[in-house]
Amino acid sequence: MPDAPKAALPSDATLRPDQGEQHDVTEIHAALLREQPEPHDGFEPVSLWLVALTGVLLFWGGYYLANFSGRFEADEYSEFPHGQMTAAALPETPEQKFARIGAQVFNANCVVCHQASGEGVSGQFPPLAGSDWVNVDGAARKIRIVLHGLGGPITINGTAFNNQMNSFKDSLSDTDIAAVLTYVRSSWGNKGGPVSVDEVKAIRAETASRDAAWTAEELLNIPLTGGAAPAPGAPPGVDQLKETLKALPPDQLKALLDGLEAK
Amino acid sequence: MNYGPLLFLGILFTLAGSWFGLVLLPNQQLGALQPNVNTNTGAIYPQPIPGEAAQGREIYRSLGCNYCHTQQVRPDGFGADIQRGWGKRRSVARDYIYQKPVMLGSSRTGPDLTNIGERQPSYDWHYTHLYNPQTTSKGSIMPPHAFLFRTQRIAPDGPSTNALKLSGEFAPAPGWEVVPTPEATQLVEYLRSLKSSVDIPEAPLPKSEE
Amino acid sequence: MSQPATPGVLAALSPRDADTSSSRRAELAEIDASTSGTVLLFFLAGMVWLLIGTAFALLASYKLHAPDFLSGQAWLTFGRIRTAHLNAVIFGFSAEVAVGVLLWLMCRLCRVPLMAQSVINAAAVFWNVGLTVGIVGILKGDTTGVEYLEMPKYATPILFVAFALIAVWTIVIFRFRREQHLYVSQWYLLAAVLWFPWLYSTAQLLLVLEPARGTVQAAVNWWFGHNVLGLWFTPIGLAAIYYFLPKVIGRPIHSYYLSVLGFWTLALFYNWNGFHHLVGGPFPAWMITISIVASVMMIIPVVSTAINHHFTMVGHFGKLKYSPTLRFIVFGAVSYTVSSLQGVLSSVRWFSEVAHFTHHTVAHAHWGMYAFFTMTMFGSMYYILPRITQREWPSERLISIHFWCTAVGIILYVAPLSWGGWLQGKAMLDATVPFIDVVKITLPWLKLRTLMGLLLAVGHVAFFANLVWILARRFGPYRQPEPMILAGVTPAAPVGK
Amino acid sequence: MGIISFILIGSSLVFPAVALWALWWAGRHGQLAHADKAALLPFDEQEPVGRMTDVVLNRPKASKASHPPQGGPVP
Repeated sequence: MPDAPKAALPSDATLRPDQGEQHDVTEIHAALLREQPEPHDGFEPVSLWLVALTGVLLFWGGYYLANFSGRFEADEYSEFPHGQMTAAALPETPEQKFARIGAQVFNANCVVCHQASGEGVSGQFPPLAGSDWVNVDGAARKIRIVLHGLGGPITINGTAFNNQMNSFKDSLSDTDIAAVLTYVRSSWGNKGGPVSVDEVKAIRAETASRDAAWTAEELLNIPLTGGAAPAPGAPPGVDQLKETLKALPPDQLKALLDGLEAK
Repeated sequence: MNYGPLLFLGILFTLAGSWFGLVLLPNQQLGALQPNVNTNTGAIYPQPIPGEAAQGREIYRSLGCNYCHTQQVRPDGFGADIQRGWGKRRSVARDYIYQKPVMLGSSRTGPDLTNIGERQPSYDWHYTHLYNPQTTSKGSIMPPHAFLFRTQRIAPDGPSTNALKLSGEFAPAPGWEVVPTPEATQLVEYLRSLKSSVDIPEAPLPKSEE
Repeated sequence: MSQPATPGVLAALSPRDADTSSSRRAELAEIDASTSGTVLLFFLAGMVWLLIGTAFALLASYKLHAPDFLSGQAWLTFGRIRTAHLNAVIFGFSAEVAVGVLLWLMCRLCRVPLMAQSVINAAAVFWNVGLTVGIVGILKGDTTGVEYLEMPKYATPILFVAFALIAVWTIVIFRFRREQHLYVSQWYLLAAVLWFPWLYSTAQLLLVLEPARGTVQAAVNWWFGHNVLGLWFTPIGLAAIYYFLPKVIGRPIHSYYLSVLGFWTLALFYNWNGFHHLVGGPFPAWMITISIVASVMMIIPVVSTAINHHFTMVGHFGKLKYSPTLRFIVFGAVSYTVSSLQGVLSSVRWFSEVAHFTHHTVAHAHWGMYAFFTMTMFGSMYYILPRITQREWPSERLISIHFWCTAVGIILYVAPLSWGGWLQGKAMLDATVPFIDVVKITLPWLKLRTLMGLLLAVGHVAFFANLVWILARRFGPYRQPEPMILAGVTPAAPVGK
Repeated sequence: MGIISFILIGSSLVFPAVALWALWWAGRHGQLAHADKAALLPFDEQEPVGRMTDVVLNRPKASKASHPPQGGPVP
């Protein structure tokens, strides 16, 4: 029906014989209509660049499918051919890395109770921000709390709490613990220097046989700094470790050494 | 132009393609996965969750928790799931073989729960958090689930052992206590049963660094 | 090429044209009259579900930044209200209006009156009963827990029967078509009714009735979930655009060849897309990769369709002033292009590492289901309703309110929420940002969404009022003073020479 | 590797082959002839190519009272 437009217009006019002026308009209209493209209008060819685009996409699809499909195996979960990882880690200094680990470990393990603000939950979970247990020199007690958890009544900033904190000795490494304590001691206006990895290592070794959570009472009997008896002036770490190792029963020492060797 | 049959065939064939590739093949590859037996310890993983937790799973489903909480950990290097402590390793198909329905979740309006049982084993925390998330997570947009708890008068012989430790603005009126209903208990048992830090061959736990 | 067909099994499926010449108008009027009751039933029920779904949506959206609001009852908790919203608008509003448009277009293009309307009317009743049962079940807590298939298993068989009736009847209409030539819209419509029952039955079987093992369920879930949009709503939306756009502006579609390319590449690639929702999930790499590739391939049908739609429109933008149908349809067509290309982007790994699991996905779903599909359906209803009721739209003002509220509302819903979702994803990738701070980042965008939801609700109410009004004219004592634009389709009006 | 990729590669050959065959069949049986008619299906003598339908909004006041030209205002 290519001539449909022309055929339609007269019939349109006959529809309204009473509308003289309209007639003229329709005639002008008809003139315009003749300039409408012919029905071929509906058959523009597919443009070349679309064909090219299709080709490029198909090529890319084949390439991606062939190289990032883990050979279509059921237990191949990584799309990367053999161990190749994604983006390289951002360059960061050891200090930056230590700080990042601290924040990450805190967000992953501590916020649920102690809150991102470090303020804890009144009556339930004690605050870390401004806490009189945090803002003291030496980390000996804090390291122990993180390693084995804490149970029973404890008074913090004059408020009594009675709850149970988990042990993290299996899930956090020495670096993690040192980093997270450093993070806690340097956030929310808390005071206190960094906690070193060696300190954590020493206390972990010293308390290797312990499983139960600490009580506040027990902790208060432990000197604030260092392991068993810190040598005054000596850097925490190597000397302290020696002391600790000497104090260990022989079978535990052997187990410890085996463990270190395995690493 | 009258290609009805051609159209008909084409329509069926195209869908047959993905039905074959995205339904049949996955079923072929993953539909018969068996639990893993650890060669050293003989431990079997995964195992069906115990009864009360399984009932709790039904509560989890019926309340639509899966619309805000995922249960899948993305691999190291793709997202920060592992750094956020949501799991120690990526989730793999074997983790889910006993789940009906599988509630992977598609939105993280709240945090991932794959490993919540390990991350937060405290009953107190779970109960007070469910009762009103503001008690333990100030600023949370999770709805309170007070309808899973009962506020009752404290009996003459002292408060119930399972009464919630609520304080401040959340505490009930003096002489009253808040206790969990069986649904709340089941839901908490379920949440505490969510643990994924098990070494399996296709997704080993990372060797401890340093 | 022009050889006469030899009889055969396949050839038997394509009836020859009986009549090509006279009395097309009378025939068209007869067809419109035959579909009238059934299509009205679907439209009206769909619009009621839209209002219900909108109410649920507003409540859910508000609860997301005011969690204490109405939190005392289990059935009012976010997880259930959100699900009720989704099912009411997808399977209530969208599906029912889609069926109405599908039947009307199919009958028109096949030049066959709707036969035995009572069968389809029964299907409509079944569908609404099943849906009501299903949504009450969800609010009661009987959800299956499977996204996009939440309705409990005591409701779904009713829905399936209803849909099977609709599909069979559409195929019957197609089989007895009197028009020898097939128009693009018919391809899409036929495809939609053939694809959906397959998808729905497979998903029901492997997810609800006899669940497959472990993550296979999640695989089937997203194969279904994505294809409901891609292979059921999208084809019907595109069919409507392909019909109404040329029809309203009076110009054939730009290139028929492009529509062929667009249709077949959509059919070929769209149904492989679903697993890009599982990226990073517990699936072998190939499953994700294959879906990403298919998603990127969607550029081909989307670009072809976009060229076709927008080049048809070039030079005719002045007509937007006069036609509500054209406004909504053009808005839908543009949204289809934008949301599909955004969907391609979202499927790529580096993008979805950020956007996955965030409100970005929610925004994208509303690009597709609302800005494209719902707007297209509104446009179609503006065209169809006066023709099946024989009445003009009573209020131009309500039409304008409807258009501007929904158009502005959805743009200011989707664009900011996409951005908010992106920020949320970026923050979530940085493990040093506490999760609660990630939540706080999303709050302003969630509040804006509630506001825009209100605007959309105003639009919906305006449209519903106009719909009730036009029905009151149709079934009340009102007489259309003059046939006006409908002169051509009114049987009473003189036809032709 | 093995069976899965075999099936995938196999099916990627078989499906297009069937598609090509169907296309050839359709061509042989004249089903692709007269493609140029299809684009005009939405139109007929009353609502032909070149005329706008669905003029609802912003009609000139004068023509609201009487019949406007059926094509509506000429843009």
